[in-house]
Amino acid sequence: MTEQKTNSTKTKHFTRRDTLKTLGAAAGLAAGSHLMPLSGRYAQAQSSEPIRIGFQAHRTGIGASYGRWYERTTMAAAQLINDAGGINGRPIEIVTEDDGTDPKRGAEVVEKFAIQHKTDIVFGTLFSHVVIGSAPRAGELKIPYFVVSEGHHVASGKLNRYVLQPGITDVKSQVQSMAPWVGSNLGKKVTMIYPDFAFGHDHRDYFSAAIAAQGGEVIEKIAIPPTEQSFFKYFPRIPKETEVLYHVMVGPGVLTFVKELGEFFGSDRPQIFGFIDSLEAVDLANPGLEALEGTYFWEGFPRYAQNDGANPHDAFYREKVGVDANGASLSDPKDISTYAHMFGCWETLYIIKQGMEAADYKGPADRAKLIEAVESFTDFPEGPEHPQGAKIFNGQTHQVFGIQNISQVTDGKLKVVHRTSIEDSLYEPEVDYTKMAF
Amino acid sequence: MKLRNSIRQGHFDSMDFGPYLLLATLEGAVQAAVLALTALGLSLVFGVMRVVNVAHGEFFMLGAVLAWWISSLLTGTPLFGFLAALIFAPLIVGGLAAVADRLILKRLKYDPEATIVATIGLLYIIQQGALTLYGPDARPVAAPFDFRVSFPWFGYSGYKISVILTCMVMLLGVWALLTRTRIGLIMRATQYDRETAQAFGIPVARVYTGVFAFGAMLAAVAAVLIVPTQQAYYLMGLDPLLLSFIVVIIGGLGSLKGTVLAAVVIGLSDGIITIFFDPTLAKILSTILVAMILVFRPTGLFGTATR
Amino acid sequence: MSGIFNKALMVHLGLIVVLLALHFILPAYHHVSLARIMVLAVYALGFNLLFGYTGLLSLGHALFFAAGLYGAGLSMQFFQWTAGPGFVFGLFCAIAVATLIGMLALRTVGVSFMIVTMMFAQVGYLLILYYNEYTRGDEGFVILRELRVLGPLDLSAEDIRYLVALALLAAAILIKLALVRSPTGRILIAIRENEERTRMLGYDPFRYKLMAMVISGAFAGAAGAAYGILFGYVGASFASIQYSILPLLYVLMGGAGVVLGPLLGTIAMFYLIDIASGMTSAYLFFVGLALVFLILVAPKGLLGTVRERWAPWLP
Amino acid sequence: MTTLLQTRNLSKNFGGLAAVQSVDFDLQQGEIRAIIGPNGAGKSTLVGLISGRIAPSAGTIAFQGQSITKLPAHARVARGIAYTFQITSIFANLTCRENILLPAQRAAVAASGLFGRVDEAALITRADEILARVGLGDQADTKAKEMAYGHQRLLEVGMGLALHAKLLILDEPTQGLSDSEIANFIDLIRTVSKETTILLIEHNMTVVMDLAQRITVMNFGQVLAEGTPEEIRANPAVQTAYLGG
Repeated sequence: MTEQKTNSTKTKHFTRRDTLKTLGAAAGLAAGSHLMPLSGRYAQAQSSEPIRIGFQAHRTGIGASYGRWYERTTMAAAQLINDAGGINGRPIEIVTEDDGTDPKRGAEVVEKFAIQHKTDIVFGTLFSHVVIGSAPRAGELKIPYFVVSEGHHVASGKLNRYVLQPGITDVKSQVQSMAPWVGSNLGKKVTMIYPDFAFGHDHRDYFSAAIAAQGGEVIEKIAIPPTEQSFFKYFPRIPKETEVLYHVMVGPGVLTFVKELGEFFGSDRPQIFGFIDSLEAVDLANPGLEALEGTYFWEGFPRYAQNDGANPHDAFYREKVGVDANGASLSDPKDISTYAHMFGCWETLYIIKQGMEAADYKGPADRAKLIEAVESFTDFPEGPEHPQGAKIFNGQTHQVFGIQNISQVTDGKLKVVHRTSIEDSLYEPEVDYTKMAF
Repeated sequence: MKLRNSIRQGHFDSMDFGPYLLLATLEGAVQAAVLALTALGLSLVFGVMRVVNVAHGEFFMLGAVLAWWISSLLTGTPLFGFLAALIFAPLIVGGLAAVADRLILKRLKYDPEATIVATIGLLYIIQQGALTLYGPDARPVAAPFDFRVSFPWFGYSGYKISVILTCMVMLLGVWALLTRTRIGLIMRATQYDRETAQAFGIPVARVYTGVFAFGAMLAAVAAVLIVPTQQAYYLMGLDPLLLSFIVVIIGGLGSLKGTVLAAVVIGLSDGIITIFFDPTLAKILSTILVAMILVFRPTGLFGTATR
Repeated sequence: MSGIFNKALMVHLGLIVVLLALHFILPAYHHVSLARIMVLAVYALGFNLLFGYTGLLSLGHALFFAAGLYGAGLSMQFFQWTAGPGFVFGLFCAIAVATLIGMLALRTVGVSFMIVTMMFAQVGYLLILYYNEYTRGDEGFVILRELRVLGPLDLSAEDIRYLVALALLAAAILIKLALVRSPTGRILIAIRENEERTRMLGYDPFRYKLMAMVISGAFAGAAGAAYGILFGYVGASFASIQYSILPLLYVLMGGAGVVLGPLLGTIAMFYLIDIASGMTSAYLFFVGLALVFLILVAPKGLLGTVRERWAPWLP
Repeated sequence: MTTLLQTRNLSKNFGGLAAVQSVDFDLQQGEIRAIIGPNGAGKSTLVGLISGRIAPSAGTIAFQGQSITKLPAHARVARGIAYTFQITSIFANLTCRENILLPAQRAAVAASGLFGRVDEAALITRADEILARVGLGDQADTKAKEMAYGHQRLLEVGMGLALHAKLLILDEPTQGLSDSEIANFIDLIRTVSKETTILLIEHNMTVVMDLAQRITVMNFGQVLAEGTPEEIRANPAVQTAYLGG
């Protein structure tokens, strides 16, 4: 404290050289030893209050239509957890902050959670650039960061030990697991249309490799600039010999995209296979989407209740989140959920619970123990906690793997025609986070 | 390297050059038509009031969102809902713009810099309003009619072709309004010299409010026309704003003919360059092309100085 | 040097000392936030030099920020450089890009200049996406933590980060203060006020505008490089149009043509968003309302109004 | 006497209109020259061509024996041609002193480069001297826009003086000045002319006849006559142009 006082009384007769000296001294001081008051300020007190979970939500920006449903799913799961007695006897509290679907704000929000809200962990991010922008801060502030992003960033080894994705399969395995079925049922000559985003490039690279392994070939790759509003002019690039058109779009242009696709081909079209990302939060009954009848989609979790007995926990999950059998909000049938992805929030929250219980989590001091506990998990059985299905977790890569669905548009609804096995989606680990220091 | 690979002669095997050009031209024409109408609104506001209206794209967005709202309120045929939207959405948007003019711009005495800030503020307010009241989802509006025009090589939306024609009629209408009527004369007089116009008894304040509302209405009309082929979305205003700015500058300030021509140039070049290059590279090249036109013809292709 | 000049110098030096003192007393959250604010303020300070002093409104400054960000990030990633060389290379990239864009864009004036700079920035943004295999496009990449060191200093530590950000900001403030109070700064202001008259006083406006553009771009690039190095992330969203508008908002809020205006504006904007978003999800509404209100009540920005009413000596 | 400025066949067309036609104009070092002529005679266009504000359609301009035809305006100022605007063109938001400092620092800035050091104190002293000389010594810290119109005209002249030019072009300097201010102005120009050649466009004949050593008369873009005040007064063509035109 004396240090500060000298500084402020000096102000009046300060020269430039003095400033530089002080700056230098301060820098040296800071470098040499950890400043006592500072490290004190960044530490956190333990508490017997609720376990606080920072929810990094896309309330505004391009992720907002996903963010809304991520929030609803999270709140539903949190409610259930609390109704069942919370975690380690403590209730959980979801603290939500909007990240604007922006990586800069995302990093700021992580700081806010860690320091101001003093949450125990951060959770719930979807968009990859927000995850990657926030991850370094989570690592530096040593706060566990559970993402629900389906990006390959976690398993690629680019992030750090504090980042985990235990609730949703990553894009690499999703894409890989589609190739065998696509190759043997739809065709071998594939044209891909994807956004010129890293996410689109992942689809391009992983699918190209996977379909080649099936004896197929990607004959044309059409990367659409993300600023595009209209897609029609790109369709002539689709080669005539195309047997399968593989599309994955994201963002608000998706509706235009699929409408124009239908317009372009009419009835004489190749097989069309897409990722439901192209239609998340979009009503299949929308005018112009009739042309999708008979086409196929990947779905993480089938939007329409299948009633085929394959998934006994879907109905329970649906009811708790407030979604009807068509994947729409119970209160507004035109409000379509992001059903294929949002289950990840639910399942992640339960894994956090499981991890905290295994680690006997008491407070921020046990954060490393929590991560180690989650890393030690190997599989999650299907159940109310994991309604989408059973999963295998790889503690080294911090990534989970689950079954995937292929659905066909039949009478304006998505009907599952194939379920992959978990084994279809596994690949060689690219990283071992457990060897990194905390 | 990547650049060379992407100059593609190879893929005309997918569609012959002729039909591809036809398709690119049609797409370019739709974009040009809607852009011309939107940009004209910006150009009028810019020309008469010297206001750079950064919220112009939000008026476009509001037009689209209101079109969804109005047509979803009305049951009956899509045609009925659409016509109602075509009438009422622009009126509501125009009304809002008039209020914004009276409450904000007028008090700023139309100072060019201050109005930029104020319209950025307006942009946020409108955008947030749409997000809160309308939601983050993209929503469709049914086309009033639709049929697929089957060319031998590909199918095309009949509605899109009608959009081109409708925009042309609208543009002619605005041209007649500006050159053949007393309203147009008053606007031009105000544009030419505000003080003199005032001295001649022209109610300049009311003209400004009217022009600002009219400019916003043009954007809203354009949005209502195009929204059945796209979707209404709360962040959709940015692109039309940027493109309109480019069109207005390239076309030359206050030149109706220039604005339309520039919209055609930009719409078509955007469509046609995509035949030859990777899509993103095509966007890069067309953007550089237009920027270079501005750099070496700073006053625009067809107009006089734009300060 | 007259007394007035010394008074101005004292205010700026005093502010830097206050920021240093805050390092020891600020609560942690504000400490960590202020570190980021200071980096972004350097960006805004550079923008102000071009906009507030020279009268040129660029809507493409994100390009220069991104040039610094990517120059530093990519060189560190591919050559395993540490922060020092990475920063210098980022700064060099920004200066090179600003010089090139300046030579082209300064052929235009007024709204054309706005649009041309915006379009060049759009080209930069698309190039980042196009060369995805190196940049990972929109998703961006993380700069390895072990490379984020400057000699013995670990730049990912909260205390070092703050002090490094402060050192950068202090350098930016002092350079800018020296520049705007120099005869050259007087010429920049003259160009803003009346370009034709300035030319007829024997100054080549193009040369001075280009200089302002390059220095402004260098500030933006330094901020970009520092942002990547201090916060560990490089991504395309920093090259998007929103990040070109951001420094304009900071400057307008704090006061255009006042050296410290951008810093105050950056602080005000950060806390406006931070506090408003804590209270409502409709926080953009309040940002918009604040802008409209500000321009109606204090059109010269916070410090611009202070200067007008109480402190005409403020540079 | 040496020739300071020389134009040959200097012409400027605006669209179809020939504002200046084939003007051969010589200016001797040290003289006070006035250009007169009816409105639209091309006087302002001619000095615009000389100062470089307007690019010629044809012809050449030489200053101190070197061609400056292709030089941009700011480079001509650097050579020593100063121009004061007909329509007051001062930096309205800057103080009087700053308005003078800008031209006063030109030579020093040119010598020291973009980031060189300049003796600010000496510059301020000089600026205040010039302000005193044009009679604005007590208004150094006043913002230019807050001054009376006549004082703004004087400031404009002061800016020309501060450039320390070899040739000072004054475009209607006395417009809007009161009689007493005009008298002061005439005295000022007389003293200045000891160091500088003066080229004056002026409507006020009293000023012209009082100050000018030679007068050039323009009409329809051409030089109609040139001579001493007495010769011009007696010239029948000039009388026709003024009275009959």
